Amino acid sequence: MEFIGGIDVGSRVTKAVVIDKKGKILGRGTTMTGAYLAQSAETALNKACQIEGIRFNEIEYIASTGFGRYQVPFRHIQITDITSNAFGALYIFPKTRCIIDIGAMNARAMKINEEGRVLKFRMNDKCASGAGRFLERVALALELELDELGSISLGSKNPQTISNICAVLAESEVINLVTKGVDVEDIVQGAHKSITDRIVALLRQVGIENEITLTGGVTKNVGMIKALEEKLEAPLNVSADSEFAGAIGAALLGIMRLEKKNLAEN
Amino acid sequence: MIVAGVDVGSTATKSILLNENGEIIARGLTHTGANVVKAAERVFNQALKMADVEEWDIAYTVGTGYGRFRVPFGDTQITEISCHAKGAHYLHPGTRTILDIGGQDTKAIKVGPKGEVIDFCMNDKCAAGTGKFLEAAAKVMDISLDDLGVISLKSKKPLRITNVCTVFVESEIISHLAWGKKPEDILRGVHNSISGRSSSLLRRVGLEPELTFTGGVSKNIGMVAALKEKLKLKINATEDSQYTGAIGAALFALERASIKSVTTN
Amino acid sequence: MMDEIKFKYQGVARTYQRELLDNWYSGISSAKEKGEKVAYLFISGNIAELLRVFNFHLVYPEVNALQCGVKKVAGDFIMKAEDVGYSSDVCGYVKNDVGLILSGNKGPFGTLSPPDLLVCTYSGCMTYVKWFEALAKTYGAELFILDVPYLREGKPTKGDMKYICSQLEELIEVCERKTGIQYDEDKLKEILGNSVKAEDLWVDILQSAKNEPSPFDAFFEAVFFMAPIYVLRGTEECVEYYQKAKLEIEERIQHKTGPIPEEKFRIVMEGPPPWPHFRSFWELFKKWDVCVVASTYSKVGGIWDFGFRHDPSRPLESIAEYATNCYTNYNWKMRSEMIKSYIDDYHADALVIHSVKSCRAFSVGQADARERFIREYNVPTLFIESDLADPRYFSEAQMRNRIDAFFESLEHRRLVEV
Amino acid sequence: MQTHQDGNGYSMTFDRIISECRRKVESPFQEINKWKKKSRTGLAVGTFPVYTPWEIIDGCGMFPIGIFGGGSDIEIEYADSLIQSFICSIARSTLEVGLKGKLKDVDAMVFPSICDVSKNLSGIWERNFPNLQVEFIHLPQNMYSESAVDYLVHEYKRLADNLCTMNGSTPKEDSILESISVYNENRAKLRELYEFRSKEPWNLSTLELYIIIRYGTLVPQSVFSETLDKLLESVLLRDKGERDSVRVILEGSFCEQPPLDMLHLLEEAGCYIVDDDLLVGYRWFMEDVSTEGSPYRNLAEAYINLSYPSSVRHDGNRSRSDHLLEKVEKNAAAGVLFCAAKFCEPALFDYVLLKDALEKNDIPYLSFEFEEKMGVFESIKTQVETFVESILFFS
Repeated sequence: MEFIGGIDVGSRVTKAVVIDKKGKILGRGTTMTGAYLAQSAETALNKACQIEGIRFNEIEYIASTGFGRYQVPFRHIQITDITSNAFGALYIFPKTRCIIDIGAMNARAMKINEEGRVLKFRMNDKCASGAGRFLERVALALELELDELGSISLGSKNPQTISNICAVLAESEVINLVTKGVDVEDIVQGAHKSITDRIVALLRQVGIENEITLTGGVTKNVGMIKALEEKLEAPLNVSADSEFAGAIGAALLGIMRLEKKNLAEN
Repeated sequence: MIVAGVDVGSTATKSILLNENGEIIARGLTHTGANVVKAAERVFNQALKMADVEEWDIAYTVGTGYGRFRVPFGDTQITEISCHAKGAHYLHPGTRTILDIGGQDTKAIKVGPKGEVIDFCMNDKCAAGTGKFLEAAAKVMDISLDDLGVISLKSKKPLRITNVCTVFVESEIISHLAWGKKPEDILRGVHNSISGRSSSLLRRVGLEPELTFTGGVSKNIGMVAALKEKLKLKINATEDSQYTGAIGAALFALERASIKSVTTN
Repeated sequence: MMDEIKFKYQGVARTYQRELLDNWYSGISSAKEKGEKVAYLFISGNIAELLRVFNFHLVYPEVNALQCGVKKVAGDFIMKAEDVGYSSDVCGYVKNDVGLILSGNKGPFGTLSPPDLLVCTYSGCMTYVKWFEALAKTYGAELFILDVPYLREGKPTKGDMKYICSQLEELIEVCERKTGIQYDEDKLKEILGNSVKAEDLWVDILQSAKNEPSPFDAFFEAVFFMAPIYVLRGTEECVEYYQKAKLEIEERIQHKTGPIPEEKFRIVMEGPPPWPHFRSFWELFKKWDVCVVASTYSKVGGIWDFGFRHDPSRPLESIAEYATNCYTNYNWKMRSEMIKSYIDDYHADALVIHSVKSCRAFSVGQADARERFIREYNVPTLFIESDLADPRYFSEAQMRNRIDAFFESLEHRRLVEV
Repeated sequence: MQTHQDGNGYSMTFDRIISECRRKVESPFQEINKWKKKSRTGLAVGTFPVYTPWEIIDGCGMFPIGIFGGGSDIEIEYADSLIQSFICSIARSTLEVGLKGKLKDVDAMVFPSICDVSKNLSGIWERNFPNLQVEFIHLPQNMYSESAVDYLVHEYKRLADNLCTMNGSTPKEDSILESISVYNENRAKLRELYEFRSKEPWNLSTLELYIIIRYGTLVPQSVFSETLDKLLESVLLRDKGERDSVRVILEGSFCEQPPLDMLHLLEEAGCYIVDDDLLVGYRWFMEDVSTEGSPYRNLAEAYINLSYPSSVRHDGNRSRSDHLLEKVEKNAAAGVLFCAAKFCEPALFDYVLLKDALEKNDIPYLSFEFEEKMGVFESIKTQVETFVESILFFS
C-alpha cells in the first residue's frame, strides 16, 4: 500500500501514472477519453498498474487533474492541470522555468520557480483557443491525417501567413488558400506558424526564461516543435514523458499532500 | 440552349443545368474537399452526364460560392447572395426573405418581387451561428452531421447553450456530456442557439412571410423545426433547397447567354 | 505630351503632402536634441493653434499609429503591447503606440522625441484618456485633460463653453510654465487667421465632390488630403497646401475626370479605413467603379462643411467651440442627420458603413444607424466589419463577398427598375 | 425582532432575507409599477452605471432604479442586430430588456459618460424608444479645473430640470438634501457590512454582499434601509467555520454585473474576497456628502473629491494603483483577482497599469474575463484554483 496514482483526464486522451513514495515512475497508461470520464480514468490507471502488476486497491492516494478532474469518483484530491503540468515538467526537467502546454482545447504558458510553484500563467481563453483542435480542423479541410501534419509541414519552402485570430475563421482562411491553389505543405506550415505565434505570445506574457519545456499531446508533432523552436530561437525540452507531465505532476503533488496529512496526524 | 450554374461552397459543391425555358435538366453534388477545381469539374461532369450533353453544348456557365473564382470553365462569377436570392425566387416566387446557413457565413436576404436583392445581412466578423457550429457539435459528439437534426427532435428538455463561439461550444458540449446530459437535449440546445442567431440576422433585413431556407443545412429537419418554433412562420425547405445557389447561378447564366446571343447575332 | 500640359497639377496634393509630413516628422525627431519642447495631443477637437503660440512641436500618436498601419508594421507593435498585458479586445491604435514606445519610439517615420506635455482632448473618446494615462506613466510627463462635453443636446450648452474656456486658460498657465514663453493673444489671432484660410479651401475641395463625376474621392483620397488640416493647421504651409490641392481638383473638374475612370456608383462612407489593408480595401470598391463622394472619417478632427470656422476675433471661444465640433463628439441624431444630408446633397446611391472593432466611439450605434438608413430613409446600406489598426481582423474573402454582393444587388436593381 | 439560532448556530433571518433579496435581484423589473405608485410623482427613472446621481432623481420625487443588463437568463433576440458582437454584454442586454418590453413602466433612462459605449448607447435608446425620455449626463474628467464643480452643478441642475419637465414639476433643493442624507445613511451601513466581511469573510460571502447591494438598486431607499438594519443585526449571529482560503481583492467588475454563479464559484474555488469594486456606483462616495447648502454643489464636490476610484473616471494624480495597493494592505489580502467584463475597455486598459504596480510589490494576481450571460465557468474555475494552489501549496 505505498503507491500513488496520478490521472490526467484530457479532452482527447486520458493519461495515468503510478509512482512509489520516492517519486519513481512505475507505470504509465493512456486511453482515448470517452463520453464516460470515470471509466476512461479507471482504464488508464489500470493500464498503468499492469506494468508492474500493481493491484488497484494497493494505491493509497489518487490525484486527478485535467478538465475531467472532478469526474474521477475515486480521487482523493483534484488539482488543476496547470499546477500539475508545471510540477510534472519540473520533475522531468529540473532546470525548467517555463512550460508550454498545448492540448486539444487549450494552450497555456506558465512560469514557475525552483519549487514548481506557478508564478504566472496565461491561457488562451479567447478567440485564439483550440490549438490542437485547430490542427485537427486543418487536417480535415486538407483531407490529411492529424499525425501526418507535422512531417508534411517540414517540406514547406514558402509558408503562408494565416493571420486570423479566430480558429474557425482561420480555418476558412485555410480553405481560401486551398481555393487559391497554394501548396499543401505551405498551408500546413502556415497553420503551425499561426499557432506558434499565438503560443509564443502567451509565453511572452508570462516572461520567457530558460529552459522551456513543452508538454501535452502536441509533443508528438515534429512540425510543431520545429516551428516553436524556430520562433523562440531556443531548443525545447521534450521527452517521451512530456505527454504524461500532468499525470506525473498530480501524483507527485499527491505525495506532498499525503506527507502533510501524515505529519498532521502524527 | 443549355446553361450551367456551379456553386462551390466550403462543404459541398453543387451544379445545375437549365434548358432555354429555364427548366432544370440536371443536378450534380459532391463534397468540396481540398481540391476545389476538381470538385467543380466533378459536379459539372455529373450534370453533363445526367443530361447526356457535352461540355461544348453549354452556352454559358456562372460560378458562385466561396470557390467561384476557381471554376475553370466558368464564364463569369456572381456572389452566392445574388444567386440564392434568384434561385429562391425561382423555386418559391412568393418568397421575400431568405435564410442561408453556410459553412462560413450565415446570410439573411430580402428579395424584391423580381428576385432582386433589396438588402442582405451576414454574420459579423465572428463565425458564431454558422454551419460550423453544427459540424463542431457533430464532431465532439461523434454523430454524423446528417443525424444531428433527427436526434435533436427527441429532446424534451433542451439545454441552453450559452457560448456563441464555435470553438468554445465544443468545451461546453464536452462539459455537458461529462455531467451526464442527454445528447438530444444538448443538440436541441445547439440548434436553438443557431436559430436564435439566424433569427436575429433575419430581423435585421426585416422578416416577411414566406421564408425560404436554402443551403445544405436546410436538409436538417431539426434546424427547420427550431426555426419554425422561433419564428412562428411557414418555412420553405425542399429537396432542391441545397441547389438554390447553383440554380440562381444558372438563371444568371441564362440571362447572360441571351444577351450574348443577341449581341453576337 | 498633351496630357502633361492638360494635367499640370496632377498628383500635386499627394506629393506635397508627403513632403510636408516628412518635414514635420524630422522636426519632431530632432526636437529633443535641439532642446525644443514637444507636446503630444489628439486629432479630434485638437487645439493645435493654442499650443503653437508656445512653439511646441506637435506629436499626434494617432497619426503615428495610422502610419504604422499603412506601412504594415502595426501588427508587430500591437503584439508587443499584448505581450505586456494589453487585451486583444482594446483599441489597436493604443496598442500600436505602446508597442512603438517599447521599441524605442522608432517608427517608419523616424524616432519620436518624448513629450514635455500631454494634452488629452476628451472630444474623441474615453480611450484617449486611458491612452494618455498610460503615456503619462511611461514618460513621467505632465498630463492635462481638456474635458470636452459630448454634444448630448445637439449643441454645446453655455455651461459647456464656460467649462472648456476656463480649462483653456488653465492650460495656458501650464504651457507658460513648461516653455517659459508668455501667452501672446496677437500671435494666436495670426495663427487662427491661417487656420481660417485653410479651412475655406478644404471645404471647397470637400464640396467639389458634388460634381458628377466627382473629381475627388472623399474617403480614399481625402484621408491623404486631410492630414495637413489636422496636423499643420495654423501654419502658412498648410494654407499653401490647400491652395495647391485645390488647383489639382479644379483641373480635374475642368476635364471632367476623377479618381475613378468611369464613375458608376456614388457612395457615402461612414467609419474609418482599415489602414493595414488600405490598398486592397480600395481595390474592392474600385472594381465596381465606386466613388466615395462624402465621408464621416474625414471629419474626425473637425467639421467645417456646415459653416464652422475658427474666429480670430474671439480666439479662445472659437477654439472651445471647435473642440466640441468633431464627429465622434456628435450624438447619433446629429450623426445620422449629417450622413443623410451627405446622401442628399452629394447625390449618393448608397451608404457603406465600415465598422471597426478598435473604435467604440465610432462603432457603437452604427448597426442601429444601418437600420435607420434602410428602414427610415430607404437608403441601400452595406455594413462591413474589420479594424483600423489590427491587421488580424481583416478577412479579405469575407469582405469581398459582401462588397461584391452589395454592388451586384445595386446593379440588378437598376436593371429591374429600368 | 424574530431571530432564532438553528442547529448550526447561525441566523435563519439572515438567510431568509438574502434569499428574498436574491429573488428580487433575479427578476428585477417586476415591481417597478408598485414602487412607482408609492413615489410622489409616480415616475420611474432607469439608471445605467456607474456614477449616476440617484440622490437627484430620488430628490425629485421619482423612483430611481438600476438597470444594469438582463442577467444571465435573458435571451438576446433583438439587440444583436443593433449592437455589434465586440461590444460589452451590458450594453446589449440592457437594450434587449427594453426591446422585449420589460421596461414599459420606466419613464426615463439616464446614461452617464463613463465610456464610449455608454455615450453612444444613449443615441440608440433615443431612436428605439421614442416614448422614453433619454438623458445623458457628461461627468467631468478634468478634476483639477477650477470650473469642474461649477460645470457639474450646471449639469446636475440640467438633469433635474429635464426630469421634472416630464410631469411639469420643479426640482426642490430641500428634498434633494433629504435624499442625500438617506443615501448617506445607507452607504454608511454598506460600509459597515464591508468591514464586517473583511474581518469575517466566512460569515458573509461576496455573493451575499453583492445581492444586498444589488437589491438596494431595485427598491426605494426606505425599504433598503430597513433591510440593511436587519442584516446588520443578524449577520453578527452567524457562525460559520473558517476555511483554508486565500484572502483576495476582486477588481475590475464595476459596471457589467457578474453572474451570481461566478461570484459563488470564486469563493468556492478557495478565495475569500475581502474587498471588491462591485457596484461601486451604488456606494461611490467614500464619505458622507454634506447635507447643508446647495445639494447640487455638495454632490458635485463629492463627485470630484470623495468618489470611489474606478477605471471610468480620470483621477489625475490620485493613482488607482496606489488605491489598489492600499486596499491589499488594509485588508491583509494575499492577492488580487482582476475580473473585467469582456470587451470593457476602461477596465482592460487599467489592468496593465494596475498589474505593473502589483508586480513591483510582489503581490500575486490573476486576470480573467467574464460576461453576464456566461453559463459555463470551467475555465475561470481552473484558473482560480491554480492561483489558489500556487499560494496554498507553495508558500
